[in-house]
Amino acid sequence: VDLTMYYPVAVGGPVTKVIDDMVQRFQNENPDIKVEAVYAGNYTDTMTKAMTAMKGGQPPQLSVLFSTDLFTLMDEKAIVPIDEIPGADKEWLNSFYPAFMENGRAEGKTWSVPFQRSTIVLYYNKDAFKEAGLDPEKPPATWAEMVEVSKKLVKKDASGNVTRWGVEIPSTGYGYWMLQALAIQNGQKLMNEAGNQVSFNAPKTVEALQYWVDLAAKEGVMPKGAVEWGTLRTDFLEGKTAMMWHTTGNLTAVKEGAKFNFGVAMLPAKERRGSPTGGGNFYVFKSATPEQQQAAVKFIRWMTAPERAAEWSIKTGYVAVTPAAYETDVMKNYVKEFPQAVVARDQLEHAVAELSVHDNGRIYKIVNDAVQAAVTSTQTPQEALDSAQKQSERVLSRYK
Amino acid sequence: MRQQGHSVETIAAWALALLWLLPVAYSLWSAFHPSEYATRFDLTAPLTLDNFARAWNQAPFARYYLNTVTLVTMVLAGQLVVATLAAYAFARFRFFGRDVLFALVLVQLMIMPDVLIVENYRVISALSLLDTIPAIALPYIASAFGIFLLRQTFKSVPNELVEAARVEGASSFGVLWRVFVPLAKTTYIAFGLVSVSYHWNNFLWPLIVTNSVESRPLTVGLAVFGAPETGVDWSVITAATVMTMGPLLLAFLLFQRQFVQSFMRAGIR
Amino acid sequence: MVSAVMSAAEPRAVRRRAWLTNANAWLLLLPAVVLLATFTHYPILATLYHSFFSLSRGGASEFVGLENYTYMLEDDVFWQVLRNNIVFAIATVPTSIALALLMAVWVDKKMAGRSFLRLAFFTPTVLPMIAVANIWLFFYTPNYGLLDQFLKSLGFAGHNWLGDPSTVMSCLAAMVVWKEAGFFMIFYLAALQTIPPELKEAAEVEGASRWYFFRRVTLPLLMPTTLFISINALINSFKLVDQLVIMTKGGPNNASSLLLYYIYEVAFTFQDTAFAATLTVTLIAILAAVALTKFVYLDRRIHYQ
Amino acid sequence: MSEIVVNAVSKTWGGVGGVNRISFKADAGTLLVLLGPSGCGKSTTLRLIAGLEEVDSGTITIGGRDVTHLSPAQRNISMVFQSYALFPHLNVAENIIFGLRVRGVGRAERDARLRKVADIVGLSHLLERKPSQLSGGQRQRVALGRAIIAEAPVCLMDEPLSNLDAKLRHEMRTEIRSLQQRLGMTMVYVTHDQTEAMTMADRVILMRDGHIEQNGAPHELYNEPASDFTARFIGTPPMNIISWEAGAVLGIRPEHISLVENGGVPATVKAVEYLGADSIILCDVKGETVSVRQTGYCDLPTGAQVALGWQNRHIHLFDRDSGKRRAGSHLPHRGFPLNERQ
Amino acid sequence: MSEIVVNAVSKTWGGVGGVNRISFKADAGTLLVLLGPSGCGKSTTLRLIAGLEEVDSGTITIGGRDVTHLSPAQRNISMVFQSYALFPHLNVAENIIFGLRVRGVGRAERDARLRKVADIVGLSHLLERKPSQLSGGQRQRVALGRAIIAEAPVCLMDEPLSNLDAKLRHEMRTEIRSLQQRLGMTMVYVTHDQTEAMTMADRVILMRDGHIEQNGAPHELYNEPASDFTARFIGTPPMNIISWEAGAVLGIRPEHISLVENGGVPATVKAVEYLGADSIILCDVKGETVSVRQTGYCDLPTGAQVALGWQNRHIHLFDRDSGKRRAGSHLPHRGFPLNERQ
Ligand SMILES: Nc1ncnc2c1ncn2[C@@H]1O[C@H](COP(=O)(O)OP(=O)(O)OP(=O)(O)O)[C@@H](O)[C@H]1O
Ligand SMILES: Nc1ncnc2c1ncn2[C@@H]1O[C@H](COP(=O)(O)OP(=O)(O)OP(=O)(O)O)[C@@H](O)[C@H]1O
Ligand SMILES: [Mg+2]
Ligand SMILES: [Mg+2]
Repeated sequence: VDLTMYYPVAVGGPVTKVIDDMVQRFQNENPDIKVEAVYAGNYTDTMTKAMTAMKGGQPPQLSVLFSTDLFTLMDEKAIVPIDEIPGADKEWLNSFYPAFMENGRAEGKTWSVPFQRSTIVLYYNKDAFKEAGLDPEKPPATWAEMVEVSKKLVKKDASGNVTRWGVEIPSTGYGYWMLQALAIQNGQKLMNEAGNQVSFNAPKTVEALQYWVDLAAKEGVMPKGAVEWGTLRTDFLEGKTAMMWHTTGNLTAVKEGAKFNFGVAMLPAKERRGSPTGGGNFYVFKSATPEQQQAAVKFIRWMTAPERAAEWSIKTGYVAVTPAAYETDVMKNYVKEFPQAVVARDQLEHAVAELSVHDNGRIYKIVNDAVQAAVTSTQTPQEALDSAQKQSERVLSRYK
Repeated sequence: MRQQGHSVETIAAWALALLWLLPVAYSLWSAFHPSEYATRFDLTAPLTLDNFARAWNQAPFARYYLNTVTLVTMVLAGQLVVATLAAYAFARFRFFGRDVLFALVLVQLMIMPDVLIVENYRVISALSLLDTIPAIALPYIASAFGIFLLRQTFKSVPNELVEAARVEGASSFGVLWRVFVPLAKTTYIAFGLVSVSYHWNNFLWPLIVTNSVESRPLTVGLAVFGAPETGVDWSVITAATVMTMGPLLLAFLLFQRQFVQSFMRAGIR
Repeated sequence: MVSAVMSAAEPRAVRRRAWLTNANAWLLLLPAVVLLATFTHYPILATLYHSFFSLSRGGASEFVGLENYTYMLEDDVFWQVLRNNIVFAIATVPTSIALALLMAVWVDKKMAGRSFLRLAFFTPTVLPMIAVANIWLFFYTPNYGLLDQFLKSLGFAGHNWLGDPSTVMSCLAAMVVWKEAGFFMIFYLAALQTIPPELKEAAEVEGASRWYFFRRVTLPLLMPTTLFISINALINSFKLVDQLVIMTKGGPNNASSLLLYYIYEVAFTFQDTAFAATLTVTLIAILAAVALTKFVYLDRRIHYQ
Repeated sequence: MSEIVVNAVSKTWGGVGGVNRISFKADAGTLLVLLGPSGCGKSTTLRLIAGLEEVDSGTITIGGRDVTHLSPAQRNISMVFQSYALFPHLNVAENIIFGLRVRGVGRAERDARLRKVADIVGLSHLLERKPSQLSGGQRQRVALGRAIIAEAPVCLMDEPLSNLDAKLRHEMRTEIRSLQQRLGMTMVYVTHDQTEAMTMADRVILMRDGHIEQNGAPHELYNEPASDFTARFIGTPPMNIISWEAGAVLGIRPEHISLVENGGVPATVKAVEYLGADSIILCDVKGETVSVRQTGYCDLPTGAQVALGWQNRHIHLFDRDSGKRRAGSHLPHRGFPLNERQ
Repeated sequence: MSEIVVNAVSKTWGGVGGVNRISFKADAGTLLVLLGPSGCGKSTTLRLIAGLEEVDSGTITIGGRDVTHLSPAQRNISMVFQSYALFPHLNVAENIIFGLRVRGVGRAERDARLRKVADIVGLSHLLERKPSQLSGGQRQRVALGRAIIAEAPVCLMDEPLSNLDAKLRHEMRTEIRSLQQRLGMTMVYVTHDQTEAMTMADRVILMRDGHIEQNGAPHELYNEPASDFTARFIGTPPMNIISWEAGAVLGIRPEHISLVENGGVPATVKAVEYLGADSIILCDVKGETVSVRQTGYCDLPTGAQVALGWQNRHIHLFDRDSGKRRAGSHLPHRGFPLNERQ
């Protein structure tokens, strides 16, 4: 059986090599199944590719896509529920962290299986903390603390130009994700269960965005303008910022690249701690033949088995998707010497399902634009989010 | 007085030229030095091919090269044949509907396939060609620019030459093959250069119609490879960048005189 | 009487020859016609057709009249993108033309290192936009990018060039000017070389200065070339979007997005082909307007000569 | 064997231009010149013979065979074009054997014929050169070579010398003429240069506005011009045409006028052109300009008063309206026409 | 006032081409022709006078003022180029007043002068046209107009007629000559056409390989050529040059040879060229070709045996090696040279 799988990469490190390697091993163990794993860019690109290929009549049989693209894929009638495919039993489906399964369930069915899942964590430079006279073991736990600590971490050169920022929250690519994190912390959910209702201009959302904007505009601890998701890690590794919010999926890459001591912490709280989950799930496409669907499930099971989940987590930093993975020896050893690795998992208890609505790509774009409009001071947070709400409602009106 | 004006201009010209070369120079610098020198300039920095090796190993560049070369060859060969025949018809035949047809050809000069990505995607998919190299090539095979250029050239061939060939017994096709084609050599070269560099560099359309490594050309491969999300290090990205533009750049450096001249002589205007 | 003689004297041989000519010509044109029809004319018509339908997620399409157009007119992003594109055209077209002219004049002269200069100016045009975008992306990277490093060494503050809506457009425009100017230089160079040197000498005998000659003779004589280049540059500015994919994805907040890129997004990321068709119709209309201006203007020019 | 007969041939473009029912015959082995001012239809006639244009009506035969509707390739002719029509991408040898190659003549024969022809036209040492590396005269020879290698009995030439300078033109016309005679070709030669026509032709056809004005041997055209048009067209400087009594004009050639001591027509010198062997004196005679050719240097100043004389047998008379030569011309009945008018 | 003196001027490009220490003088108000074969340095000389090239050595004065190192604009000259150098984007009027505009001459004066000049060159009705809409002769007139409106006392012309057809050329040369005389300009006129030189010049300078071969009035060059080069360059057909006794060649013009009944040099007719007024008989005399001009039609067949005669006073003698005319020429001591050699 031949399978084609598209997958995205959104973090640093030789991720394609890891996947290729795992696929190779799977094929060695299952000589009757051939998997062609195609790296297709970031999440959006991969979704674009998969959709386009489907419209063009040559869809892949399975893909790793945003867990949140569920509604879109369902609307497109692109996928089949995993639990309807022979080989996907209840027991297996229940072995995953429930927080990760949230995004994969709808209409009483399980449509996808978590794979490269993450939460947002706070990376901080311990050496910088020391240098600023802060306790490197006490990362900020609240919004207020984060501002306070950041202010101390900002470093300027003789002519008053900033050489190190306090904190950076990326606003390109995944701005909606960061906004959601802030909103959760502020006690606001961004959408309903049915994925056809959003609350972007709720006062608490606006407040959350205002806080973010103020980090640059008022407090001067973050650079003005859009902060680039892709290069932020490099900024952090180069010491241009003392703290960053980023996906835990980057953990291994940061670990490899850091020439200083760094810590990983849960995101700070306002009303509560919190982070949306994030990342990609496995989907199986409807157009695949029954044999292919079964082979796909076989492959997914293999990929998410505890040993592989542990390996995957160690090699990237993504959260291993089953509790069982953390019980494996490799993982235990790894955590022992690198405790940062479990922060994201621990944060799961505060985690909330990621923003997932119909026409997800468009809504993400609308929110991202609003975030960027706000951080670049093109619009006030209120204006930006009002407009985002208006546009989103227009898009979502079709799904009510 | 006159002399001085000259030297001021010479200096200005040189300054601009150096500025113009700076990006390329920089990319070479960073590709050939270890990554810690990507942002630091130090003449004693050690040279290395390591970045190339890493880029080469991290993505199937060999395959991308093969794809791009295949693509460029396919496009050029197709364009030359199609444009030659069409240009010959336009330049030398009086036939029913000629002017209307020519106007319809010119439409493509303004509204190129690059703009019609949405519908062309449907067409290609209707032809079941998605994710193949012919899919990238097909919309460009009939090149209005090529037809236009060759028609101009063919029209400038003195009628006497055609008549001489006819008196000597050449058929219609003989005239095309023995007179027009050899005489349009410069135009063919110029057009070939434009076409090769255009399709070597083309991006958006190949990005849309290709999904797999088997059909992806270099540019798409590079974009996928160098996406900032992956945070691949600068030196490796520039190495990949240099690899992508290398053959073209090298060919241009070697043949720049011919390149520029055939451009000018073909009177692309 | 005369016509009677003519038609009688127009034997079958003549008519047969005319028929043969037609058949031959059409045969020669067949491949081009088929390909052009398939990939240019049919798509243009299909775009127009599809812009009157709405395509729901499930794949069913339904006639909606002008609804897509109303939606477009109400779409803030569309207006922003259109505005961006016009700004982009205004920022790149005149600058690259002026630079191209300057370069051509320099390179046309017997200047020290002439072929090196020519090489330097022309090199960017042979490079893939994707590669160029990668290189320039690094230039503009805040803090450790080349531009910021340079500014910092002069004591200026760094700037988030591509992250700031007020600078992102200029940055992209600068890059495009860098890439395109050398290409246009070649056309100017070719045109300059067709100006007979006697004109220069005649003007010299009459006492004209170099500047006077340039202004009153060279520039007017280059007008057709300038027109040609302007049209090309204008069209380019509407179809050149590769850099966005690499550098900004149209951001921040669509500040750098261009019409074609928006079409790409709508069609392939949002999978809304009906709306994409509507946007494409707008783009085609713009290009057609440019073309029309060109032909009307060119026709007049031909009468001059 | 290879005589050319053009019979009542017409060819126009939408009723304008071209030629109108022309008929003539070129005897086998002779050189026929088509002469006339620009636009009179010389090239059209030649191209009709070559088959490069289709006749509207009439017939053309070559060597007795009706070729009216045959293609150029089938007519068994060769042709030399005004600008030589050499293929710039081929060298001299390839240019010459172009037709043989097209017709699939074998390599050995091609080479043999090339060697012979290159010898005839004197290009044996230049066979490798491209046309752009040749002088005008050499190019002309290549074109000739290409025309004669076909061994076609008929050779057509359209102003083959007009791109050459005076000296070379003079040389080449001798060469072409002797080649034509040596090879016994039937040649139709187009020119607008009356000197060329006079010096080369066995027979000259003078054309005007698509019809034939006069058809005769060179000295016939010179000595008995059928019309004032012919009279003015043939001879340098052209014949003086002076208005005379009602309904007629009088023509007299500059070389037949002399300055006389007594008697003669009084005239004023307007200018003198010194040509070395002769001088041309432009005189004003009652408001009309009369040119007089005189041997040697003439130092008459502008404004000098002179008297002009000539012999009656040199006088031509033409009808004023039709321009036709008056029958039994040579002005019999009145002694000294201009004198008498005074 | 505006005489031009060129004194020992040299100009080469890396030692090749150009001119080598040439000196001559053009008197004010006269027309001086620079004549010579292609590449002999005519244009170079003219451009040196115009200041478009810088001299290597020597001096140039115009109207007594040393202009050797002045720019073209400062020399107060006007110039007509071979290709006319009209500005294609300007209409006739703008082309003509180009120089006035550059020099900031006021509108009223400009218009007045334009009107006058347009009248002189006969372009008043074409002032709005672009050069591309003009015929060759009209373009030529625009170039002339542009040259004379400057009212510069010196006008330089580089082969201004070579792009025109024969008839127009003939008209234009009369026109230019009369204009020059009317306006009293000093004119230096470059041509390679000896007819043009002979008919127009007050004085002809014949150049060869960068030096002056002969400087004299037209009839001097014709009647007393200083070398066999001059002898052959001036006159059509050119002078016959026949090898004679050791160290010398003998020259005799075709018009000075006649066919004689008895005595004379025996010769064989190779070809006859009929020119209407005259015929040129090409004869073979012991392997050398001698052309003979005869009045009227000559019907001698090829191969006919004739005898050639001439008068001693028409004979020129040149040194075989240097080509220089032998002092006291005209061959005094021996009666009938060719005869004697038999
Ligand atoms: N293809 C054509 N279409 C329309 N008119 C034509 C064409 N060819 C020739 N003519 C017209 O026919 C007339 C005769 O043209 P032709 O070329 O035979 O003249 P010509 O005697 O060769 O003149 P020239 O000495 O200038 O070559 C001219 O008035 C010309 O305009
Ligand atoms: N700019 C130059 N550089 C090098 N050599 C030159 C240049 N201009 C002229 N020459 C050489 O100087 C010689 C004289 O050239 P010039 O143009 O004066 O000849 P000419 O008598 O005008 O010839 P023609 O009748 O062909 O115009 C030629 O051998 C030419 O090659
Ligand atoms: Mg003709
Ligand atoms: Mg010259």
